[in-house]
Amino acid sequence: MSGNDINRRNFLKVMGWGGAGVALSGCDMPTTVTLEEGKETVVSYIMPEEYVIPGQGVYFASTCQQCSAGCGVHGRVREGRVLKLEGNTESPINTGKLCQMGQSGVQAHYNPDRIQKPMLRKGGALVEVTWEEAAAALADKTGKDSSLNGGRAAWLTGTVSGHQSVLLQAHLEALGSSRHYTHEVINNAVATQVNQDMFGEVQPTYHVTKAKVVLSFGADLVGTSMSPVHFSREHTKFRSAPRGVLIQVEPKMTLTGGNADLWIAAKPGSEGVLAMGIANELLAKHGLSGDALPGGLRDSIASYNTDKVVEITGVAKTKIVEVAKVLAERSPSLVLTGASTEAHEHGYQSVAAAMMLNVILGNIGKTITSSGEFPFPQLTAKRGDMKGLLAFAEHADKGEIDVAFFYGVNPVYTAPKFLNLEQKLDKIPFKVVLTQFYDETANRADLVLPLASALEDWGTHVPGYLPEDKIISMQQPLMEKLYKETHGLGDVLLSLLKMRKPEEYEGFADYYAFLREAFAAIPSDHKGGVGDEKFWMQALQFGVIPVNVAERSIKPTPIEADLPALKEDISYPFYLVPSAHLGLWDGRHANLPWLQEAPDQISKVVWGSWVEMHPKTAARLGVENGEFVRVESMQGSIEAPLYTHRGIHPNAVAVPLGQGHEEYGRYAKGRGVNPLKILNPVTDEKTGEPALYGTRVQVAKAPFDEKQKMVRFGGSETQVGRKLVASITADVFNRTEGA
Amino acid sequence: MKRYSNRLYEGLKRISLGSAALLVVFAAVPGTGWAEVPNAVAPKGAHAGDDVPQPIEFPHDVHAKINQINCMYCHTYARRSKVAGIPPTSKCMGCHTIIATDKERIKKLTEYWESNQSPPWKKVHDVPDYVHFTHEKHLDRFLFSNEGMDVERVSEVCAFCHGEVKEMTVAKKVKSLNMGFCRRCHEANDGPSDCWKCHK
Amino acid sequence: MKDINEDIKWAQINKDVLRSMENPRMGYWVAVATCIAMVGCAVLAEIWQYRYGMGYANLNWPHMWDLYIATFIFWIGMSHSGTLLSAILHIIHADWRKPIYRFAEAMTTFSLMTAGLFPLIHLGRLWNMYWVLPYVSDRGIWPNFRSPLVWDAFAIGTYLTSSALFLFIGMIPDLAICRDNARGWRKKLYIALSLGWRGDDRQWRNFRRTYLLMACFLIPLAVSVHSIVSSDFAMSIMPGWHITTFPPYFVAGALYSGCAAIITLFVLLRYFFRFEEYMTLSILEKTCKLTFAIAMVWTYLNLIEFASTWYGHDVAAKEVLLEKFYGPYAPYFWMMMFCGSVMPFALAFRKLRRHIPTMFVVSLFLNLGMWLERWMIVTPTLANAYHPIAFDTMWPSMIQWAIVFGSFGWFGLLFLVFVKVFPSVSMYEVKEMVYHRRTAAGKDPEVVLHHPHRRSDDEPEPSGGTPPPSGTPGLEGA
Amino acid sequence: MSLQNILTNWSQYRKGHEQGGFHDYEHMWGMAVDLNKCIGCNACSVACYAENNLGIVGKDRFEKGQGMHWMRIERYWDEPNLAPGVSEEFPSRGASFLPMMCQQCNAATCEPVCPVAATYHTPDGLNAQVYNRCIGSRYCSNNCPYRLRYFNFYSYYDWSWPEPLNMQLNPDLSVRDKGVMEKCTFCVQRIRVAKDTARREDRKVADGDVYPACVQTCPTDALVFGDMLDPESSVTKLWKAHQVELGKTKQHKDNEELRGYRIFEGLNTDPCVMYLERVREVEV
Repeated sequence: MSGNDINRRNFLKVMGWGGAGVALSGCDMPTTVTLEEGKETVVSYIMPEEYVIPGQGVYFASTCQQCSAGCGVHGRVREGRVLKLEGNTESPINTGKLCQMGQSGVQAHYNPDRIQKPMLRKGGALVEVTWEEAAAALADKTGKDSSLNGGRAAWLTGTVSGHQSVLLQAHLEALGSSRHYTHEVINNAVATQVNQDMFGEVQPTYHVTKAKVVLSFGADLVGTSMSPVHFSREHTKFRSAPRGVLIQVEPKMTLTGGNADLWIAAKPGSEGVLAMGIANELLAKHGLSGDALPGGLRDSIASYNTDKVVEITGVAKTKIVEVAKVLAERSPSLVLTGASTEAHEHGYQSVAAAMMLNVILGNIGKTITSSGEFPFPQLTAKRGDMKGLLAFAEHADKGEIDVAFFYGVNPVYTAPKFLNLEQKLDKIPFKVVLTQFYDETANRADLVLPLASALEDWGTHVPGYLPEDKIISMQQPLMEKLYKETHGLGDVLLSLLKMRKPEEYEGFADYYAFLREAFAAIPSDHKGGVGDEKFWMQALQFGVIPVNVAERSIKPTPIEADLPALKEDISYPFYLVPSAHLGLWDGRHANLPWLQEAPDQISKVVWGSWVEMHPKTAARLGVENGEFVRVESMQGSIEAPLYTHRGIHPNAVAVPLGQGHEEYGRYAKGRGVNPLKILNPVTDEKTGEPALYGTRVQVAKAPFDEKQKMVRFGGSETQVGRKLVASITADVFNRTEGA
Repeated sequence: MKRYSNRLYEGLKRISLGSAALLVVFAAVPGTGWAEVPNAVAPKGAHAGDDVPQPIEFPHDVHAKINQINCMYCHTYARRSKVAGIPPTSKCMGCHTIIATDKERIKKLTEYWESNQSPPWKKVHDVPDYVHFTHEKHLDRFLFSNEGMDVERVSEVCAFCHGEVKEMTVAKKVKSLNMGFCRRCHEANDGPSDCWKCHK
Repeated sequence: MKDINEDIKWAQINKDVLRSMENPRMGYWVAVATCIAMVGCAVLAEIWQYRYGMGYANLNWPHMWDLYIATFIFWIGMSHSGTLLSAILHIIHADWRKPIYRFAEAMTTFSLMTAGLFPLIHLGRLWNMYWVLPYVSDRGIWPNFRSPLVWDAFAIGTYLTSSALFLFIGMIPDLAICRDNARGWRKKLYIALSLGWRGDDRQWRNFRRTYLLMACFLIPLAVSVHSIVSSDFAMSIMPGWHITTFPPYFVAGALYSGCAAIITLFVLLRYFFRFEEYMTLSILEKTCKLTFAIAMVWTYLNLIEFASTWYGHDVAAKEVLLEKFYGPYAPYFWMMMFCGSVMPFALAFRKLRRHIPTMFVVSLFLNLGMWLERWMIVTPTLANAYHPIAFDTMWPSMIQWAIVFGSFGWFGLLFLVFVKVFPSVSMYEVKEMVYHRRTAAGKDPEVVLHHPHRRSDDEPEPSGGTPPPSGTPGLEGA
Repeated sequence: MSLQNILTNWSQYRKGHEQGGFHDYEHMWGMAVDLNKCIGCNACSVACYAENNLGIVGKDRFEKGQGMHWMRIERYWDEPNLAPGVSEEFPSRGASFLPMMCQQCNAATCEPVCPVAATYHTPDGLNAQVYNRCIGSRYCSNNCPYRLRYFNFYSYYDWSWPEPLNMQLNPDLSVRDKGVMEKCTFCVQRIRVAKDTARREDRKVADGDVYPACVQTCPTDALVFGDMLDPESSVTKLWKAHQVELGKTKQHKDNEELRGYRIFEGLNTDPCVMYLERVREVEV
């Protein structure tokens, strides 16, 4: 393996002037006054850089790796340590802002549970080895002289993009394999499929700011969407006078729902019907033209008269009428979908019905535009989904995979029980896990390669969701590696490639060298007329590389939505809502104490799992806040404390993602439950994507468990008459601030 | 506007100033360096610091006294930052690849330089972590913005808190650098008295 | 009915009192051991809290104060009884106080010594406690004279010094008696402490003047001390604390709890030291009447406070009040109301007043009520102040209970040491009282003096309305 | 704090009330929080943890109520001004989020009660907490109607930052040990840097030179920070636009529909944080 020393930048050794001294303060315990001379060591620079002044912070641009939104960050570096992350003002994704997960990037970097050395399975147990030994094992199993049939090697990754993705594809190519499975729990695979079929592209650009009304079927724009910070930025403009109206339809209140002007709880799975009903209102009562729709679709819309929709969805008629009215009156609008609509058995149709509203309302070309032709398709994000994991599991089960590499995923944690993944993994003879932390998947690996943290590594990223300004985002190390024996993804990939095709890749000393070359190879029309060196320096300085995109326009082809009736299940009366958590995300941040201690936005629970239920339902079941309930599906059961609030449909039971780790360090291990485990094997009929929200469960009271009890922030759920959060109507707001 | 002058305050101020002045008189130890920096009252008080063995016995006297090198030539961050900084090894090597290369200490330094390591210097002057002290502002007040003060004489300002380093080999703490020391000087030189100016 | 048996011989008085200071019985040592064990609990708890942080006391956001401060006020309140009995009643010439004021005064001093510990125990950084005192340092920093906690430090310091001095000065003639009857280390101690008291005219004259002066000084001091303690709360803006009537309310509460404690100790001393001759039922009855009167004042002030909160239309304060009535702390609140306002009616009945076991039990309940009162001042306000996000119900941890429990041990220990080292009944004042009663009854005071070797030129000359200087004869009497 | 500080601050406080406003301040740092923009995402709170060396207390201690969230997001279900909504089946207007940080009151109730004057008012209009002067009487917290002061109930340093997490600690401010009160400082360490920089460049601190960590990270720009003595600063303009003034217990507005208000203004704490009312469209 090549050493990935910090290139071109001579960092001060970690710690130094003013750095060592973060001992106790404000804290002169009689015994601990430590001002003796000559006890602390100070480290001086060997060769100073001009811009580094001890005692003053310097900011370096990079890209946040906490989720795949690709926000630009500025890392504050002082005395060789990165202390804090701020948003990069140059990045069009987040324009200088960061979410809580981004803020916690430093905790992923300094996490006390990071793996510091490679681990190789020897005689059944993982033992720490040197990189040489690890590399030898890799070469032995995957090198060109090994007995590996390259086509039987596979990568299972999260969303990857940029040059790491290029190298990864190159590695697969060198192996002669096409087995790249991508897996993300929080995804919008169904919606992207509908986009593809309806608009001809996977991810058009949404212009929230241009819309006067946003009707969101469960799209948690400001929370767990494709780009939380970006949509929060948009939300601000959207909500400035003249103020846009946000209508949210979902079974369980998300953060976006908490900010909605109108929050509607539709029966889980009936969102498509509601969309049809609204379409019917629009066409029938408001005289909107349905000409763009195929005749069959128009007929089926007509069949959804409002009373029928009320019956199916459980939404009050007045609300349907009002929503249709406001959509008709305020144009343009924007209709979006999220997990709670997509992840059902007939999610594809529901999404299609919702997106069809955009066609009726004439939003295409106004609030939904094409994202254009990205000039570097090889760099774009390879989106993960649940389907990828399913395929991987199936192929592993069939014994088609001999060597598997894992990066950016923790499938043993995220796989539902029905998948029986552990057993299927056992059929893969050699499993290589590239990770920073000892997680559940690493626990079953044959070789664990410790990765450098996102703040120690090089890379380029193309965000999964690109706003109008398209970019490639730069990732550069913000400090010297904490642990010598960790390596960046790019370096590991290069090493793997050198094992297969030494003649082609021997020339690259490390990933940095590869990146330099790749940048030099970028066509000059993307370089804004500057030379290679300057282009590189600019990329480092600004952290983003603007990309010119060829424009395109969208011609929608509406899809007929065929919405079957909802099935009732008497023995499992509730829908399980495995809600995503802005913070712990899909569980990958459960080892960051800041995020564990940050209360959930809606329930305000910290450090554990909980079950959300409507107070009416809870009263019917005879359970109270804080008591434990057992949520049982056909696949198994989980027990967690109950939190009741009215922001959830009485037919739904929500359990947040993120907890229930069996490994993953001191902060995550043995805490809470993982709702993914009890999912039923239900998939969306059209796309084959597992329907995360399609599981039916029953709920019963369970014995109290002191260890897993619910801890919440706040002593009151109401303002008890104090003027804390005062509210006014949009009417007044537009009048006073609309100018 | 003195309309709201507070008699009680004035009285108490007089008393406290008086007692503080008395204290200063008592605390003054004759014989410590009385630097004659214009527009400044040098802080009084002495402290018997420990001898701190350093990896290389750096002779401040040779550099600052015999060779008359300005303090800020090596402690270059003092004018720009809160910390003065230990000079980078490259700065030492700037001269010592040519000068006095046969000396034992220089050989040791060269060894460090060649092995790409910085010598593990020990901290001599330290303030508690809850204290925010900035060299920059003090130098500005007593040196750069001080009328009639010559930048060449910076060592006299340094001596306020660091003593006559010129006369030492490795530095030794000769001022107490405690709150009383700071505050007496602030009072005498009209420094700020707001707690948060110095405490963090 | 008589306060005291006027036929009791002065020598007998000395004998009885001095006897009480001798030969501790097994029971005494058991009591001492118990107290030490209680203090031990508190010390362990405090060490833990000091080492690992206040969090182990279960204090939290918003319950920054709890039992420590409540118990602090309780003990401060208790200290007022001694002043009441010795100073106020002294000035108004209520001489039935004489047999019982000594231990009441000791109680004052010791409860102050206990109370003073609590603000220190409750500090997060105990080791810096001296920062509340103004002292000259080259750091040029002073305490914040606007803070009621600084006033507390001054008030308690002054009160403790004065009351200890008052106790000591009042004891000098008795210490001289002790000196004349002691041997060994006690002799040395009493020689030192009696300050060369000979009982001559000049000494008596100066003594009386000093004593009166101190009494006059102590009365306003005592009132101001508890007013200042009440300003810890009244000066804040918290609902349920920011109440104008707090100073008189606290003073009344203080006198109340002090009187209740006097009844308790009265019964105990009377029983264990067989002081039936001095601590008579009649005195008990008078104390009870006084307690009843104060209890009614306290009740009245309580009702006034509720009414002013209720009609004052301060919503937050009203909510705190309702929370006291119905909230999680309601059982304790109603128990306090019962103990503080209903129980004292037992004192209104002569039969009950004269039944010592009943009075003992009642006094314990009154004490409990007064302790609960302090808790109910501190905690419900913190639990339900302005900001609803910080509404919280908190129960103290074992650490807090142990320290509160231990404080009773500490007080008991001090008191136990006191009763064996110092005369817990004032001999000279009882003699004075007997003298007066005899004169009033028209009997010959000479008979009880009973000192065959008295020289005629030493004889005190009772003249006019002034009471005879007494004490000197007693020296020879034992 | 010296006696001088106590007395000058006291006279300034009096002066402020007599003359309406504060004249001797160098700066008057203030904030405006737009509840129409705030989405309650918690980014500010975590940014505060990162910037200010806040201890992680863990589940048990959080349950005890010993958390250290200087910046906290409160969530309420009721919205008294729009509709009672209590009897409704669903909270159809969403939830109400409220970011609460130290309100930096000009007539701070915490200041006069501290026995050792560890909390006092700076010439920057900040309510300062001097950690190493604090003796932990906790009176200040008891007297804060906003409950924005947090106490170090334990030595968090012992276990809150296991190595190498401690390398993230910000050396610009202290790590507080047990027994010390702490609270939001408007990131005074950043203000200090901005003032030093401005001085170095021989100019005044300009609007936008300094942001507290929460303001800098707020994804929705709900938080606005600046110098209220600078008539050009965005925070001053916002306060003016919403006709909210310092030194009043009740705002008298020409236009009653303007959104600005201060929490618990009637208590005469004179906070430097203005909130702008949350907005909901009620026509749907």
